[in-house]
Amino acid sequence: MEMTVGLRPEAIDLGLEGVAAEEAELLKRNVLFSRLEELKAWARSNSLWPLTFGLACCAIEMMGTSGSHYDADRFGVFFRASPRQADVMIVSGTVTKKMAPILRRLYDQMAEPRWVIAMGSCATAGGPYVRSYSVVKGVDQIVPVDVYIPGCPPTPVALIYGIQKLQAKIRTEARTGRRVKDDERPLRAADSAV
Amino acid sequence: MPAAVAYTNSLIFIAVFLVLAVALPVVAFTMSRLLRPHHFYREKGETYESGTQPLGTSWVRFRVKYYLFALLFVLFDVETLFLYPWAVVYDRLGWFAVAEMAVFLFLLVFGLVYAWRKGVLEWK
Amino acid sequence: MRDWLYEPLTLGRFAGMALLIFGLLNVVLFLVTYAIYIQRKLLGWMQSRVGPNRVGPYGLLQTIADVLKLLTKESFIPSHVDRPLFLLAPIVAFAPAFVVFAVLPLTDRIAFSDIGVGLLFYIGVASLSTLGILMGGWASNNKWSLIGAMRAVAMMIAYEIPLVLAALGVVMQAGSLNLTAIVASQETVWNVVPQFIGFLVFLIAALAELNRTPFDLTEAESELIAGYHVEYSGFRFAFFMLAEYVYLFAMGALISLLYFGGWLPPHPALSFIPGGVWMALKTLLFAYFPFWLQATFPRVRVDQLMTFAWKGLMPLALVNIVLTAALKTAGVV
Amino acid sequence: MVGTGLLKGLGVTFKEMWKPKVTTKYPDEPYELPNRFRGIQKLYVDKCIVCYQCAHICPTQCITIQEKPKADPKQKKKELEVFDINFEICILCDLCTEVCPTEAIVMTSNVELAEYRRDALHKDMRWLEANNTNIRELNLPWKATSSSS
Amino acid sequence: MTLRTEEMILNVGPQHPSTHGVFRVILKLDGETIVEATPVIGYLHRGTEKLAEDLTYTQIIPYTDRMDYLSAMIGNYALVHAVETLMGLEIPERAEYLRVIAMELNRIASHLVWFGTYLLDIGALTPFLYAFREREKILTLLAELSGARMTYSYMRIGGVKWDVPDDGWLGRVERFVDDFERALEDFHALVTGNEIVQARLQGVGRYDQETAIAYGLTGVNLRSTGVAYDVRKAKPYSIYDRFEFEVPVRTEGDLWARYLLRMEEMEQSRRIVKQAVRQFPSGGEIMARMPKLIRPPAGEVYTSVESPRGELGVAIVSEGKPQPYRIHFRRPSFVNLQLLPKLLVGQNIANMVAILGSIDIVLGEVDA
Repeated sequence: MEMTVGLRPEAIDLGLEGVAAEEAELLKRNVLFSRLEELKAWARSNSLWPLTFGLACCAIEMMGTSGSHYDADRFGVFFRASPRQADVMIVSGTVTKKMAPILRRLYDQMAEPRWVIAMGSCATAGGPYVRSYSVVKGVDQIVPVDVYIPGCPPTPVALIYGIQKLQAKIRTEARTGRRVKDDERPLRAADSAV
Repeated sequence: MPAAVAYTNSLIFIAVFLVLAVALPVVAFTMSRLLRPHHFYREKGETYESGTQPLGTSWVRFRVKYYLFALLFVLFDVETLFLYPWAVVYDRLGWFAVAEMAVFLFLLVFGLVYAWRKGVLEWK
Repeated sequence: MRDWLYEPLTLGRFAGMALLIFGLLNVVLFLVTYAIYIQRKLLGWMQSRVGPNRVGPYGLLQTIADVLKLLTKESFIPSHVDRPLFLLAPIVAFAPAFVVFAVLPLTDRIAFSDIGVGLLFYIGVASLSTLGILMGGWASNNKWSLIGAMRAVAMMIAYEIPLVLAALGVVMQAGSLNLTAIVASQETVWNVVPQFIGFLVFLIAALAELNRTPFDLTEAESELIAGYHVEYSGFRFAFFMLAEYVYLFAMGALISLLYFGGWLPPHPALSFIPGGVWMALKTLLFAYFPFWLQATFPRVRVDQLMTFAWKGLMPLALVNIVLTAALKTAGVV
Repeated sequence: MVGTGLLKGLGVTFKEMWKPKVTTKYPDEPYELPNRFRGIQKLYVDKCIVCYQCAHICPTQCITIQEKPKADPKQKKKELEVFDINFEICILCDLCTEVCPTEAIVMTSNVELAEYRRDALHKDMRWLEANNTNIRELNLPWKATSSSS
Repeated sequence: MTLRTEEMILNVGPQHPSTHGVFRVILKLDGETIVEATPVIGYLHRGTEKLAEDLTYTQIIPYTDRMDYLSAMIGNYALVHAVETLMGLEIPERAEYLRVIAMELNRIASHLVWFGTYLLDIGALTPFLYAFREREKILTLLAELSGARMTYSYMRIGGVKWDVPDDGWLGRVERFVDDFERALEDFHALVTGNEIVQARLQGVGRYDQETAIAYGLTGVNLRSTGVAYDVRKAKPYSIYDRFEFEVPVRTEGDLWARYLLRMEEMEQSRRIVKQAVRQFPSGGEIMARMPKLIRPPAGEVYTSVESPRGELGVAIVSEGKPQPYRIHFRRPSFVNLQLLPKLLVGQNIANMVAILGSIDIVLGEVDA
C-alpha cells in the first residue's frame, strides 16, 4: 500500500501567531508602503534564483529537483551560476572548514536581498560528520540561515517544501514588516556596517 | 523632392529611436535605484572568482589568439563593403562590370585560399 | 504612417511618430517578456516537464515577477571595476538592439524610416552591441568576463563576413539595399528559394551573432560561469539579457524580410489576411526557432567555431554570390 | 551526410514536446512515497522498554534517552522520562528502528520538515509520539525468519 | 615577431558549474590555453576513515553511502563484502540476487547522472533532464526496496535489510529495464549521433595504455585505452559469474571512447538486471545467521569491487573488536584524478571542462 504525504500551502506554519496590536496599528498607517513591500515580496518570492553551488550528496537531490520529475522551474526557481545574479544560496551538503571561508565569500558577493537555505543535516548541524575534525557544525556559524531542511539528503519533495516555506517567509515579512525569525547569532560586523 | 524629404524624416525618426533606446535604460536604472536596497561593504565588492580570492588582476596583456583573424576580418569586411554598391546596380551593368567584379572576387577568394594555405586559419 | 515619411514634417506628425515609436518600444518589451516565458515553456515541454505554471494563470506572470525582482534587486558596482565603462556597458549593449528596429519596415503601411541603405544600417549598428559586451567584460576586471568578452569579439569577427556576404545575394536579387524594395522584389517568389544556400549561411551566422546555442560561447554557463556579465547584478544584468532578446526579434524580422517576403502572403490567394499578421507570424517563427536548437544542441568550441566560419561558411557564401551572379546573368531568375 | 545527426536530435526534442509530461503536481496534490520510505521516526512510548539499543546503534548519537526514576522499587518495567531525537543530525539510516526489540520506534514517510529555527528540529518524546501519520506497515520482515541470535 | 603576453592565473572552482562539486583547479592561462593546471582537493574532506575507527561495522555502512553518493549501493557492498570476507561468511543466495539487482540499477543511475551532467558541461541542456527522468524511475524502485533515494544503507553484513516488496517490485524492475532500452536509443539519437558532440569529443583528452596503467587508473578510464579490466570479470565477487555480460573496451583513449563505453556499460548493466530478475530464487533467507555483535577475527583483508568509477577497494585491519582498528578505502575517483594536470596542459577551457567530466569524479569519494 502506498503511503501519502499531504501538504496544503496554507498549512505552512510560520510560528507567527498574532502580530502585536501596536504593530498592527503601525502597519495600518503605512498601508501604501506595505503594499509596495508586498508587491516586491511577491516578485522576489516568485523568482528565487538559487546559486549553482553543490557541495555533496544533497547537491544531487538539488539537481534532481530541477529535473523533469519535480521541475523547480514551475516555481520560478532557475539556477544561476554567478552569485551576483542569485537570490538564494542552497547550501547543499557538508561544509568543511576548508570550504567555510569560500562559502562566506560567495554569500558576501550575492546581491541583496538574499536568502540561505540549509539543505540536509550536514549543512544544518554537521549531520553524520558531527564528530569529524574537519566539518563545520552547521552553516549558520558562517551565514545567516533562513530555512533548515532536515534529511540526509532531503528528498526533492522536502526541498520544494522548504522553498515554499521560504516564499511564505518572504511574503509574511513584507506583510507584517517584522522578521519571521529572530536571528540569535549576530552577523559579522561587516554585515551591519554601512 | 520626396526622396530627400524621406531621407531627412527617416534620419529624424532614427534619432528618436536612439533617444528612446538610451532613455529606457537610464529611466529604468533610476527607477531601480529608488526601489532597490543599498547595502555595500568591502567584502561584497570583491571580484568574483569561483569563490576564492582572485589571484592577480585580470587586466593583463591578454593573449588574443585570433589577432590574425582580426586582421583578415578588417580586410575582408572592407572588401565586402565594396561589393555592395556593385550588387545594387548589378542588373544595370553590362558584362564589363561582371568581369571586373569577377576579378575582384577572385582576389578575395585568392586571399582566403592564401591565408588558408598559410595556416592562418588554424586556431593555434 | 509610411506616407508621413514622404511629406514635410510637421510638429503634429513628429509627435505622432514619436508616440508610435514609443509604442513600438513597449511592444518590443512585451514581446521580450513573453519570449522568455515561451522559451521556458518550450524548453520545459521538450524536456518532458511543464515549465513555469504557478505564478499567475499558467505561469503567465512568471517573467513579470522576474523583471520586478530584478528591478528591486540590489545592483552594486564591485570595487575593482572601471566604473564609467562598467556603467555604460549595458546601455551600449542595449541601445543598438532597439535602434535597428528603425530601419525594419513592419508592413507596407508601417515603416519608421525609408533609407536607401537600410540593410547596411542594420548590419553596421547591430555589431555595435559587441562593443557593449566587450566594454562590460573588460571593465568588470574579472577573468571570466574577460574571456567571455574576448570570445564575443572572436565570434563577431568570424560571423560578420559570412552574414554580410550571404545578404549580398539578396541585394543582387533585389538590386537595392532598401528593405522595402527587397520585400517588393519577392512578389513572385520568396528569396529563400533562389537564395537557399545564402539563407542557410545567413541563418547560421545570425545564430552566432545572437549568441544562441550552439554558439552561446560568450556566456557559456558550464565553462565561464556567466561569461561577460558575471559581475553584473540586478537591473544592469537584466539589460544585457534584454538586449539579447530584443536582437532575437530584430533578427527574426530581418530574416523574414530578406528571405521570406516580409509581409507578403505565401500565396496571393491568402492576401485577405493583412500583411502585418504575416510579418508577425514569420518574425515570431524565427525568433522562437533558436529555442528549439537550444533544447537540442551542445555548444561548439571556440576554435571549431572559427574554423567553421572561415573555412565553411565563407567559401559557401562566396559560392552563393558567384552562383547568383551566374544565374542572374543567364536570366534564370 | 553531415547534419543528419543534428536533424535527428531535433526530431527527438520535437517528438518529446507532444508526449505527456512526467512532472508531479506536488504542492497542489500530495506526493506519494513508498511505504518503506524513511522520513522521520514515530515513537510508541508505551512500547518502549528503555533498552538503549537505538541510542547505542545510532552512528551520529542523535538519540537521547533517560529513564524515569522508579517510584515503586518493585516495579519491573522501566519507563521513559526523555526520548529526544536531534533531527538536525539524524541521517535516517534506519538502524534505530531495526534494533528496537519491541518496535517502539518506527519510521514514517513524512518528509515535510523544513523549519525556520534549528531548535525546532529537536524532536522530543511528545512530538515523536504525536507523529502518527504515514507509519510504515512492516518494520522488519526478516526478523521473523532469521532472528536466531 | 612575437607578441609579449602575460599569463593569467584563473581559479576554476570550488564554486563552478562544471567541477561537479567542490573541486578546484588553478589554471595558468595563456589566452585561453592552459599552460599549467594545479588541482586542489580537500574541500569536502570529512574524515570518514577516522570516524569509522570509532564505529561498529554496521554503523560504518551509512558512511559508505555518503562517499560515492551516486552509487551508494556499491559502496555498501564494498564494505560488507570486505567484512564478510574477513569473517568467512556464506551469504544466502536470495540476498546476493537482491544485492546484484540493486547494485546494477544503481550503476545505471550513476552513469545517468554522469551522462546528464557531462552533456550539460559541453553545453546541451536536454540530455540532463532526460537522464534525470530515467534516473528518477530507478530511484523510485530503489526507494521502494530500501526506503531511501540515494543513501540506501540497504546492505547488512550477512545479507540485506529488506526482502523484495511483495507488490510486484520485480515485475516493475523488469518493465523499467525493458523501457530503458528505448530511452537509451533516444539518448543515442539525441546525443551520440550529433556531429557537434562528436567534434567536441573525438581525439580530445587522449592518453595511452602505459600512462593509464602507470597512473593506476581503473574503470572506464582504463578500459578506454584497451585494457579489459573489470573487477566483476577479473576477480568475480558476489554472483557475477552467473550472468552473461561483456566488458566493453575501446582503444582510442579519448573522450569519445569514454563516452561510448559508459553508454555501453549502461546497456550491460541492463542485461545483468534482466538476467538477475529472471533467475531470481523464489524463496530463501535474506540474512545469514549472524551473531548479535559483529566481531570479525583479528587480521587484515583487502577486497575490491567494480564501482561505476573504477576499482573500489576496502582494506580493513581488525583486532577482533567490534570496531575496525583501521579502515581504508581505495577510492577510484581519487586515483583517476591524478592524471588530470597532465591531461589539461595545452587544452583550452572548453576542453578542460570536457576532460574533467570524462574522468567522472565524485567529490565525496575524492576527498572522503
